[in-house]
Parts: sequence; C-alpha cells; structure tokens
Amino acid sequence: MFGQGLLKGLAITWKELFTRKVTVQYPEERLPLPARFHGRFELDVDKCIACGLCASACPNKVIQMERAKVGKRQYLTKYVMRIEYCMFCGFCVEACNKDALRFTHIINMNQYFRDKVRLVLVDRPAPEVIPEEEPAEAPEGRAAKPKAGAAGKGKAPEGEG
Amino acid sequence: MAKYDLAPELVDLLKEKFPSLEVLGEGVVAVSKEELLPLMKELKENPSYAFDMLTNLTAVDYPDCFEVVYNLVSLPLNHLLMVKVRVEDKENPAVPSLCSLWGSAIWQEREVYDLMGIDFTGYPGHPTRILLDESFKGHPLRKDFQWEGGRE
Amino acid sequence: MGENLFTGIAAWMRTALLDIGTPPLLSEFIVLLVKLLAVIIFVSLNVLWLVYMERKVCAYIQCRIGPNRVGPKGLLQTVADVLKLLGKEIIVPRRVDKIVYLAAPLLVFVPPMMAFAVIPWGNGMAPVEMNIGIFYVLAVASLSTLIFWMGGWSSYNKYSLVGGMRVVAQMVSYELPLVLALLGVVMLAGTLNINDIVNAQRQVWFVFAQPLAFLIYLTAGISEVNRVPFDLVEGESEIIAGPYTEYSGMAYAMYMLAEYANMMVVACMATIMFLGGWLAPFGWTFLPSWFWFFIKVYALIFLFMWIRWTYPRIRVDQLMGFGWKVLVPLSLANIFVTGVGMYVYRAIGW
Amino acid sequence: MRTQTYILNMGPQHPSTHGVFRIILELDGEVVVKAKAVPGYLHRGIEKLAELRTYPQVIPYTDRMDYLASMLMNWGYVAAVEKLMGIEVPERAEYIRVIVGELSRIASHLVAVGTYSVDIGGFTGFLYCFRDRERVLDLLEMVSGSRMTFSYFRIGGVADDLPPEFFPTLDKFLHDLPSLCDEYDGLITGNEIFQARTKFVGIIPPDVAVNYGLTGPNLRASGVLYDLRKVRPYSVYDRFDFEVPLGKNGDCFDRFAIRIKEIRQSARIIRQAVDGLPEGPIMAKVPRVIKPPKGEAYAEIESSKGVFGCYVVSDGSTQPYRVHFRRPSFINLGYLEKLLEGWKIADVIAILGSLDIVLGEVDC
Repeated sequence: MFGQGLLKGLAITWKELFTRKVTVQYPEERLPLPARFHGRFELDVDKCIACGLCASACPNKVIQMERAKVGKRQYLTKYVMRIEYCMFCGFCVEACNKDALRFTHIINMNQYFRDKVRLVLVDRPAPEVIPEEEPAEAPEGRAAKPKAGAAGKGKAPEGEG
Repeated sequence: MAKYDLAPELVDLLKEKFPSLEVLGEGVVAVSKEELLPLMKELKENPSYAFDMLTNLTAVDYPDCFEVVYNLVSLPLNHLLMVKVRVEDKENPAVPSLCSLWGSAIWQEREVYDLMGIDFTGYPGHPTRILLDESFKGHPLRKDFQWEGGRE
Repeated sequence: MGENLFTGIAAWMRTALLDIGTPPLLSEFIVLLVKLLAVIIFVSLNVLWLVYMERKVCAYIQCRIGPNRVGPKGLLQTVADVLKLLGKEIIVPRRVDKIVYLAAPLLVFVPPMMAFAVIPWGNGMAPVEMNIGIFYVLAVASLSTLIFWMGGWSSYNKYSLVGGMRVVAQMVSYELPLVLALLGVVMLAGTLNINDIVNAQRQVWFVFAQPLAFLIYLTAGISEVNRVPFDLVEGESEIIAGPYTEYSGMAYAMYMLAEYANMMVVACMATIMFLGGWLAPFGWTFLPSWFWFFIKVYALIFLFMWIRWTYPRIRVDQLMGFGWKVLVPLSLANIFVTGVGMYVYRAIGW
Repeated sequence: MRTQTYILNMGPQHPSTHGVFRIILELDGEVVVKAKAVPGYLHRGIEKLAELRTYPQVIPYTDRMDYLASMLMNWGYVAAVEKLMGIEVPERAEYIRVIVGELSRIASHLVAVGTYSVDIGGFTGFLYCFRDRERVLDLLEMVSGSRMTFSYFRIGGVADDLPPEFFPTLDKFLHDLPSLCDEYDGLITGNEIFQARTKFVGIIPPDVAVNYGLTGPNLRASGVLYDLRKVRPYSVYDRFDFEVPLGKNGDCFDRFAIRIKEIRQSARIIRQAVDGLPEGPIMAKVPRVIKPPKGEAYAEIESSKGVFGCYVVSDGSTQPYRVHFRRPSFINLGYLEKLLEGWKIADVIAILGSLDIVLGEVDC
C-alpha cells in the first residue's frame, strides 16, 4: 500500500526520539582512546641510540635529527618532527628497535603559529664526554622521563591534555 | 591460487594472426602500435576471447621508450590479458585510441595523456587534460619532468 | 484559570483610556495597536523558540542532544545566533538588483504578520474581528510567493533564479488545493468568519467531518511553507539555498525566521479550521482556551518537524504532478462529496 | 517563443558533489542538455610521489586515495607488491586482512548510504549511518591506531595482531548490524518518496556498464555478476560463504539498495573470518629492505567502490619505478557525462550520489 513506507519512516524516527543519545560533550567528557592510538610522539632519550632508522622510515621526511659523535657513541643532540607534514602512519615508531619512540594519547597538537607546530623532542648540546651519571638518573625511572622531555621542550606545545 | 590468464593456446592463435605479437610472459603480450587496433578489435569481438572490459590503461616511461599497458578482462570467460605497446618515439609519442571499442578508454586515455603526454590518435576530438589544469606545462609522470616548489 | 487574562487586560486598558478622557474611537484605536504590537512581539519571540524547538526535535530524532550550551538547556541559543548574525555583514554582490535584493528580506515577515492579525488565539482573542477572516488570511499568505521570487530574481545567481522559479511554481500550484480543502469546511460552517467557524465545531471538530480535506490541507500547507518533503525552494543538496543563496547575515536570518512564522500561520489555520481552534476537547475547560489553542498549534508544528526530519525531498516535476493530478482533483472531489452530503442531509431533514 | 539554454556551474564547492568535483551543466530550464565533468581539484600526484619513496613508504599514500576505505586501498597496493615479489602471506594475516577489509567496506558503504540519503534530502538517515560508522571506526582504531588513514597493511602481512578487546566489541557490532540495516531500509529504502526519486532514474544498461569499465556496486546494480571476491577469489575469499547482491534495473535505487545488502554480506564474511581465524604469524618472512626483482605486476582487489587495481613496475631498486592505481571511482565517473543528459538538476545529484565517488580516489 502506498504510504506504508512513509508511516514506517515516521515510526522509526519516533522510536529514535527516545533512544540514548550518542553525543559526547567533548571538552568535559572524552572517549577512551585505544592503546594503539596514534597521538603525539614521545621520545625516550635515554633509550635512543640515534640510529636514524625512524628518520629513514618516514615517508614524508618529517623527522630531522642531529647527532654528534661523543667518544665512541652517537649522541642525539636534536630531534625535531615537522608535525605539520606528519601522516601519523606509525612507520617511525615501528622502525624503532629500542622502543624509544612511542605514541602517546595526547591529541591536542594545535598551535596558533605555523612555526610553532613542529615538535621538538630533543634539543640539547652535545657533552664533552658521555655523561657517566646516566645510570644514576635511571633509578628515577619514568619520573625522570618527563623531566628530560621538559628539558628539551623549549618550543614544544603547551597545554596538552 | 588459481590462474586466470588467457590460455597459451589462445595466445598462439593470436600470434598467427598478428605477426608483431610478442609473448612476454604468462598473460602478457606486446604488439606493435600499428596492429594494436585490429588486435584489440579481435580480442573484443571474437567470442573465444570476448574481452568485454578494458579494466586498466596506463603508461610507463622507460629510458628508451614509452610503454602503454592495457589490462583486459573477459567477464563471460573470466580470463585476463595484459597488452603492451611500445612507443619508441619519445618526442611525439602516439598510439591509436581505443575509444571506439571501450568507453572506459575515454577517461583513462585522457588521464594518460594528461600525466604522461602520450597522444592517442583517433581520440574523439583530442585528448584534453583531465586531472591537471589546462594551463599546466609538461607531463608530471615522465621521468624527465622537472618541477619547482616543494618543501625544502 | 486565566481564561479571561488577555481579554481582561484589553478591557481594562479600554476602560482606563476612557477614564482618562480619551475619545472612544481613539482609545479603541490605541487598544488595537497594542493588541497588534503584542501579537508581533509574541510571534517574533515565538519564532526564536520555534527555531530552538526545531533544533532540539531534530537533534533528538538524530540521536543527538542539540544546543545545550547557551543559557539553560541551550534555550538562548537562537538569541545568540541572531545576535551573531546581526553583527555580520550583509553582503550585496555586484550586479544584483540592489533595491529589490534588500527589500525582499525586509518584506518577508509582512505576510505572516498580517495573517496573524485575525487569528483568534483564544475565545474572543482575535486582535481584529473580520467577517471574511479566512479569505483575508489566504489572500495575505499568498503574498509570500512574490517576496521569495523577488529574492531569487534579484540575486543575479542561477541557483537563486532556479529557486525563485520553483517557489513561484510550487506556491501557486499548491495554493489551489489549500483553498479548495478549506472550502469544504467553509461549506459546512456556512461562514467565512473565523470565530463562527470555530464555534461551529462545538459538536464535532471538522477534522472528523472532513478528514480528507485535513490531509490535503496539511500536505499543501507543508508545501506552502517550503518544508521537507516539499522544500525544493531551498533544496540545499541541489540548489544550495535557492533564493537565499546570496544572502548573508541578518538578511538570510530573516528568510529563515519567516519560514517559522509561516509555519505558525499554517498550523494556526489548521487548528482553527479542523481542530476546533481554542475549543477544549472533551469539555476539559479547566485549561484556558488560549492554552488549548497553543497545545494544538504546537502539536501540529511538532508534526511538521517530525515529518521534516524523516522524509527525503520530492523532485520538482513530481511535486507539480502531485499537486495538480492528485491534490486538486481530490480536493474538488471532496467539495463535491461535501456538497452532496449536505444536500442529502437537508433533504432528509435531520 | 525563443528559449535559451544556460550554463550552471555545479561545484567544486557545491554541497552535493561529495568533495571538490565540478560539473558544468548546460540546462534547458531544469533539464540537463549537456554535462561536462571536471575532476582534478584534489590531484596530489600520488603516483609521482610513490616513485620517490621506498616500497613500504607508499602505503600511507594509498590511504589517502579512498580515505573512506583505506584498508582496501592498502590492500590493493600491498597485493601488487607481494605479487611482484612472490611473497606468500601467512594465513592469519590473510584472515585479519579480510576482517579489517570488510569492516572498511562496511564503513565506506555506510558513508555511501548516508550521504545518498542527504543528497535526496533526508538528513536523518545520514546521521544514523554516521553514528554507526563511528563504531566501525572505533574497531579499526583499536586495530591500527587511526580512524581513517590506517596504514595498517604491510608488505607480507599486517602491522599488528588484532588486540583482545577487539573481538567482544566486534561481536556486539555484528550483532547489532542487521537491525541497523533494517533501520536504514525502513527509513530510506522503503520510503515512497525516496523510491519515486531514485527508481528508473539514471539507468545504466549492463552492456554499457561493462563497456565503460564500471565495477563494484555500480556494475552489479545493472545485474552483472562481477565481484572479484567471487569470480576470481583472491586472498582467502574462496573459503567464505557469501552472496553477491545483484540489481535488476541498474537505476539509482538499485545502486543504493545493493550497498545495504553488501553491508549485510560483509558482516557474514567477518563473522566467518573471526570464527575461522587461525593461529600463526602475521608477517611473512620479508627482508628488512624491500627490493623486489626487476619486473612488473598488476593486481586487483575488490574495493568498496569497485575493482581497485595496482600496477607496479620495479627496476630492482628500493623505490618503485612506476606505480599506477586503477581507481574505481575515477573509471566509474567516465560514464557520468552521458548518464546525466536529459535528467533534471535534482536527478544530477541523485545520479552522482548513487555512483558513490570519493574525490581523493578520483583525482589520486
């Protein structure tokens, strides 16, 4: 009969009028992010051996790193991600053998100025000798890491969640 | 995995008809550009081939020649064939257009013309640029294409 | 409870004016002016509320929450929107017919406002009593066509022009079934006076006496206010926004708000003609008459919104075909049947 | 009376061209006399970009073609490289590919159904489809970490195994999916106005569809059984039991309705793939630096829009010498100009929407 479909449509929308709403009130409520979420990058400088695998895995040449040879070891002095070109494909994280480069759950990477968008993960001068006190810092473990991040932060975005 | 390439005996039959036909591999043949149109006509209209769909059309820029690649599919017989045409003339490459046989050639030939700069003779009108702007200079998929700009 | 609230205020004003020595004619005029002003203010505010209601209804149908940030429950959202739009530039493109282009959004509120002058909001609450009320409303409402066409034609935009063409074709052809559907009611009531028509429904609402006419009226009414499934005028997926394409800022908002005012007119008319106006159903007179009127009007408006957020849009030739080949013959048949029925009714002499 | 046609420029910023597509319409009143399609506003030169990258580095670029079904785009490219290198993909990886690929197909079809509803004028169906698509994206996000551009496939397998929390969520989604499809059918497909708008509009006869190289739901709506998953099963599709829905008339309605039917079939395939998911590695033994032998390969898979083909030429280095993508949306559009002639403006939208194009894929 003509009109059946019309009535059925009305019935469906009437039913949906009372169903649970799916809106998430964003800044106050947030959806849980899955463990593998591709958010902002984080670099564990203590683990990084400055091998450059991440930079060469990047399809878009996002990662710029500078290293200095200190003694026998490569020492990472600068690690900048030009996040405006990043596709968040995760190839760099996957390429990292030492599990130094990781994704975090930070989604807020916006900046008011274009030149501030780039993500400076490490920016430090090369020491004269390899600091042997590195193991001394290690017991602090994870607590030390944000500090290391903060030291190299400089232009890193603020106000992330 | 099952093979769906055109049976070798059928390819041999083709070889008799078209002397320039060259078997490059399983289900891959090459033909001179003079014989392209008759070959394609045969492939489409002969019921033992019945290639009713031109599924893909593209071109490759090799150092010494251009190669236009056609991928044919037969829906009723469910077999495939890749036909290649070499174009030695790198200055003014041209191959016969297949628009009279398959409608899908219309846009794909325009795309190849646009990006690779290969002319299709017999194209209704003349192939025009499709993805790039009319005022664009050059054909970006050629290996000698130089461009300005970029990031660094 | 408050049955005579508004009529009381009017009566009090009239006596007060007479008491301070105003001539009767002048005081009558002042009271009328106040009444009309009250209606205009009420309608304008009501339009803001309707926009909010539409957004909420639409959101709930679509499993969303809708506006909820500005004011309690988002009630001030439309006010905020209007304030924002007031601050926007009204862009006048080059080569538009400037006078007509700018006049159209100013005029677009006039027809619905004029129509509201005779709508009885409750028992004896019509600002102006008119013995050809129905006729007046229909005549005034059809003026909208012209204003939409003005906007569409003057915009110097092909989308606007197509939209303008559609608006004329659509509104002219749906006016006919609309009027013919009301004719059945008028025949039964034997009057064009709105008050008398409402009073004629004391026994039975005309929706039961004229169900077909009611459906025709609703369909044609939705079409008259250009809402889904007959929103070809806007047709945002086809012709962007039809006649309003080039408008910006408050000029655009005027069109949008006028749509709700027009919807209100159609809903009011349907209530008066078919749903017994301000009459209380089942003799539930514990609520004042104007309250019943609003319940009915809002129920109809909710129906319009519900339909809008359920149906897709009809195509322009189908719209014309539906209007001329289905609605017009049906409404003519309805008149014929009504006439025969009335004749038989009288002949039997119940 | 002298009448005159006029030119209406629809797009590239028109709301219903599904991106930045432009159609120049020559109209007689509201009737299309001539149409000219102008794609290319989203051309990024992915084929050229691929020539400057190593083989794995092309994968994120394929995501950006049909960004509504990125998994399938990944698959098409990866399949060609694997064919070129002769890599045998482990079984578990194939099953995972089928699961995520079909989920991607569902997501893509949900967009097609939803946007078609809004093209015809019903906004609510659009939001229902997007509401449910979110659940698919949540699932794929669990697997790959991204919501749209997954870059999840690797040459020789997939990037990561399915996480354990994936399965209960998927199960719940698959359980709900039939009732959700019923809802779309009730709200959109069954609606008489919708049917009046789409039935017998923009008919593509089967022989024309084949001749113009149309594939996917657009071809199957004309009644031609051509679904690579069925006629030339790749990966492990020959192990699953599913039907290929076919249309009768080849009109807009068939093209639309077939997509909802395909969603149901995809759900069937996923169910079977999850049940039969074997244990094992998820990556084949692939050298760390991918250096395919000199040669070429052309592989096709069935994407949500049609047959997605990838032609890879290798010169023996780590970078592909030439990559060409056969994008179904692009070739499906080839018939648009002829198809639009004689229909009204409203039908232009209906026809274009029913072809379900993604401009990222058309323009590549």
